[in-house]
Amino acid sequence: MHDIRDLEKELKRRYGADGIQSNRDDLAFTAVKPHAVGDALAYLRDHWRYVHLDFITCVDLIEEGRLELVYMLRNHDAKHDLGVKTRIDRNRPVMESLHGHWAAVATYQRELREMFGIDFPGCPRVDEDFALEGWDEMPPMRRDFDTRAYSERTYFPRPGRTTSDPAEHMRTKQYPGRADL
Amino acid sequence: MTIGARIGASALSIFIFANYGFLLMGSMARIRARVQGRIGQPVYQPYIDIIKNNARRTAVHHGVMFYLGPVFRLAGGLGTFLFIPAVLGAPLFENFSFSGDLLLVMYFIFFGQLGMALGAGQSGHPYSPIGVSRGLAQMTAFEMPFILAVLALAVRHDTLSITAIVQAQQGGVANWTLATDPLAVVAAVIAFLGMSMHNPFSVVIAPQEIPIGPPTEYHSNMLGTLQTNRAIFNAAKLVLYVNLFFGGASATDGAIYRLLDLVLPTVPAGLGVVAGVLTMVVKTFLLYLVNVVVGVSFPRFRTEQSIRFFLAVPTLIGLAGLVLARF
Amino acid sequence: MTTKDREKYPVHVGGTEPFDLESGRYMKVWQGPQHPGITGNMSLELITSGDEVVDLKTHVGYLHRGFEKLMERRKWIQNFPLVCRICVPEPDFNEYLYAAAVEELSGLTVPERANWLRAMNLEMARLTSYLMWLGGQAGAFGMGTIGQWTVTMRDFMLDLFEELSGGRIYHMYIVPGGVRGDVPQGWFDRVWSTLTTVESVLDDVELVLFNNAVFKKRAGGLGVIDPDMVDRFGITGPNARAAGVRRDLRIDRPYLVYDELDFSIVTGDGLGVESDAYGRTKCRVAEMRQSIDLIRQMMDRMPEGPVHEAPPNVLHWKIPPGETYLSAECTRGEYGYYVVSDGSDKPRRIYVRGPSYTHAVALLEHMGPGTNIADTAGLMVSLHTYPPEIER
Amino acid sequence: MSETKHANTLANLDLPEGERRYFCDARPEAVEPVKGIWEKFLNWARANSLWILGFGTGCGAIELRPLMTSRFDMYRFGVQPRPTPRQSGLFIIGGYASVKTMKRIVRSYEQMQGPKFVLGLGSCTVNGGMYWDSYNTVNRLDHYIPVDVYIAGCMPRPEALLAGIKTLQKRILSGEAEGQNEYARNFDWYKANQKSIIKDWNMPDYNW
Repeated sequence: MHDIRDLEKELKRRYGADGIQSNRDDLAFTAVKPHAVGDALAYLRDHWRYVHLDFITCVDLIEEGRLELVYMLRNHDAKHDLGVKTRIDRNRPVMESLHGHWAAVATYQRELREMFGIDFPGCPRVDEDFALEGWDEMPPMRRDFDTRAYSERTYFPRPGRTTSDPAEHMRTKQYPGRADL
Repeated sequence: MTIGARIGASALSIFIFANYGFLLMGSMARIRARVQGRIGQPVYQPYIDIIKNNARRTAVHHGVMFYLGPVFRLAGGLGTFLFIPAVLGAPLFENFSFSGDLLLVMYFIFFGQLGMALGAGQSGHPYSPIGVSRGLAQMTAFEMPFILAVLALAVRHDTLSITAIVQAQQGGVANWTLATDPLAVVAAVIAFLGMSMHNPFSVVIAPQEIPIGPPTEYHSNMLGTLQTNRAIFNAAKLVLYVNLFFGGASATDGAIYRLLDLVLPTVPAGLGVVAGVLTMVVKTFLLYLVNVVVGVSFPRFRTEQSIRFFLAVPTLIGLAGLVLARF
Repeated sequence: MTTKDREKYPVHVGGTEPFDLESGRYMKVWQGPQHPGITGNMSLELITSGDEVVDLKTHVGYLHRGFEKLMERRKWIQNFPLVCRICVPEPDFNEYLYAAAVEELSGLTVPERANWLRAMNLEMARLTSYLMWLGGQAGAFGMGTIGQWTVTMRDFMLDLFEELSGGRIYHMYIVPGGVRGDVPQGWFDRVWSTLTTVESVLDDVELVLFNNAVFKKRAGGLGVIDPDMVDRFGITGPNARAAGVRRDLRIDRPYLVYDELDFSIVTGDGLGVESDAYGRTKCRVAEMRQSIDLIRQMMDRMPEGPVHEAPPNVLHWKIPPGETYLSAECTRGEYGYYVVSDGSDKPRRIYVRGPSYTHAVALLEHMGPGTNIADTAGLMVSLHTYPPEIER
Repeated sequence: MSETKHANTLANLDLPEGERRYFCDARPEAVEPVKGIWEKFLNWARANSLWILGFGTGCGAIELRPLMTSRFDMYRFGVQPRPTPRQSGLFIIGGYASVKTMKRIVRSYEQMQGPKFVLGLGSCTVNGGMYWDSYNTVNRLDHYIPVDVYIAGCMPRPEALLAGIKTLQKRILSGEAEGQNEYARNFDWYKANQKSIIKDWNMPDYNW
């Protein structure tokens, strides 16, 4: 029996989760502390049939100096998705490696290591190149990495490309004198 | 016939049948394309490919054996052809056939692949030894039914001379090996599928499962040599098969000759030779067509699968054919 | 192959190489990226012992374009030409998921007819992608004829897409608020006749493929997926259904108009096949016929009405803060978009979840050892992996 | 190898002793075409027997399949795919080239035997196209390998591909398609560009 309220109570009692926000009736998010993520995921997988790991990703909260990891789980029977979030320090990003939970976790952690610079000690092949090769800049998916500047600095941009702001173009060229633009 | 004239005649016949082999490759590519719903490349495309490959400006050196591989292959092809009488009763096309040429031909058929294996091995590319091991393993497998069929022939006609075997098959379809030893023919034709490396026995040169076998590193003029050999070798194998199992071609007999005999009061010798060549062309074309049609309609066996296949069904058929031929 | 067979092979620990390549018992072979038997542009690092693969590592990233980074610095509407580039064989799923996520976050409503057209577009994309895949699966075993036939049929489907949206490969037909335009005059009739042609070719393909002893020998018993592997490896889509797991997002969690359509889940045991490459091929061909049937149903019951709800001025379009995750059943499995908005006119974070992410890396690295080196291409194609959705 | 090397020495010296002999330590040299009718004839053969390297470097590869099938049958023009770079003479760069792929493109291109031709497919090979500001895709292909023909568009139709192949054939017939010699003459410039983006250069500078 899958009752979202019972689940919320259990998560609060066991792992100090701060509530469950339901976006849709089949999608909800909760947040726990980093050290509790592994146990919480295992608990959800074994006791609440959240057996399927959709993905692991990260959102760079640069304003708060945090990295927010999102573990999206799916319960096929209850037709419910639950996203477990946790926030880690952006300057020293270290997270517990959960490669034992699901087989694909190691791959996700390799990608996060490369794209966000999060370290997962003990994760197999975590230090190998995943998508990039010989990358020596800051992790590219960080918010403060300027991909355009890097591209123009590195890849010999062909002259002649003019990029114009479409709003400006509409205001001046297409509909001159329109107030709402 | 002096040895000089003989050499000249053989050179001429090699030239003729090499061109025939090229055109055969081109036309078969077109037939394959038709099965796939395409128009396909021009018939003369093999010529252009060979010119281009020989006109490449650079080539890579991998060692002496690497260069000798295609040479061995070409030697195998030429040797195979040189000891097969192409048209019976035509001195121009009887090449160097002698009383024991069947054994020599069967040696030459596999001589080229061994040389190729050595050359490909020295190229150092990991794909080459994979293809070589597959190729040699398969070769030993499809040798078995082929040799059994040939033994059946030798026992039946009590000779090892191709000329004599062809001679014995003259005078109508009833005398062909196809009619006298059908089981041996079946075994031999299945072996021919493997010998000519069409599907389902083409894992050696498969593009998908590890490209593309032994010739991975061969390029430029070496590849051109290999292509030339392919034309000659195909023609030689086809001629051998038609000679052994499908009545061969004769300058003084055969359907076309009879047709000429009806319309003309007396058939001149030259015209008879032309009739013999035409008979050979028709028969080889049909035989090769069977291969190609089978090839386009099957996936590939893996190496061990094809070896199991060859050592099971065709070998038993060949044994049965041998027994029938003896008793 | 089952878990028990694996025990005779060394295991990876921290990526250290357990095979002594100097011993002469093993040979390292790279299959790809420059290889005809590879899907897209990825590479497999094979360690072979004789003719048998004893270790397989997937290497991706050859197609990494940094989509998610590029989306963060483009306006919401500017991302629409971008998302479809993530998945070349069937870009429409990206278009739909991104549009649906934007609509959910911005509260934009979609007209009824637009939903039907979207679902029809997705099914046509599914059929097109399957046609491409079928050729690849047969070609991986060396049967190029099937590929020639099916890719031609795919071309006919692409003609319909082109007439509808103006693009052969990248359609950009599904936009926020509906679809970009109504169907042309007499388009449904042409779709109908094309589907008939495709069906006739499918008959030929089934005749040639499934009655073919060699194909049965090659594909049978190759890459068996046990049902208990499904959850551990996150297997979705036909790979899971062929293993007998009844999971199809179109039925479990109906999106668009799938709850009004009449169809059922295609599973391997339903077809009476094993969960190997042969069974997966059969399942996918059955799903092709199913989506042909679905397209016909939708064309019959297509309602009239507007097809597009105009969003506010898209150049200043600010999406209210929020986050959502939407998933759809694409050809290879569960395709998902996780979209985060911080209230600005650009997305804060977009994560694209492709089914090949687990199929091509974790699952393939698990199933690789023990197969014949000549079967690696067939195994990979039978999982229907597609690299760009792994690295994006 | 992050440290910069002198452009006129080959990186084989940096290889371990055992591996040096595997690779060529000579620079590529321009092969002057023989003048006259003979070269015209050879060019005719080269133009009518283009073998494509079977390397789908980008999403443009998806339009090569229709090109091989019955709708746009490229075999009619003597164009056919080859699985190994040694035997193929035409390299179709199917769209954007990420840095990781660029490394393989360079290796495959250098393994091809001359005369060899490169056909840039899609706008992303011209100026980056849709990924002009991406941190991982090159903007101008012709800074890394010589390109004979560009085909603009995203994605270019098979007809455009056929037109590009016909254009390439015209260039070959007129003797303009000398990309190999161009690469050999400006070897240092190309190498410098390649090394400026390929950070971990762990291969010889010129590997046959």
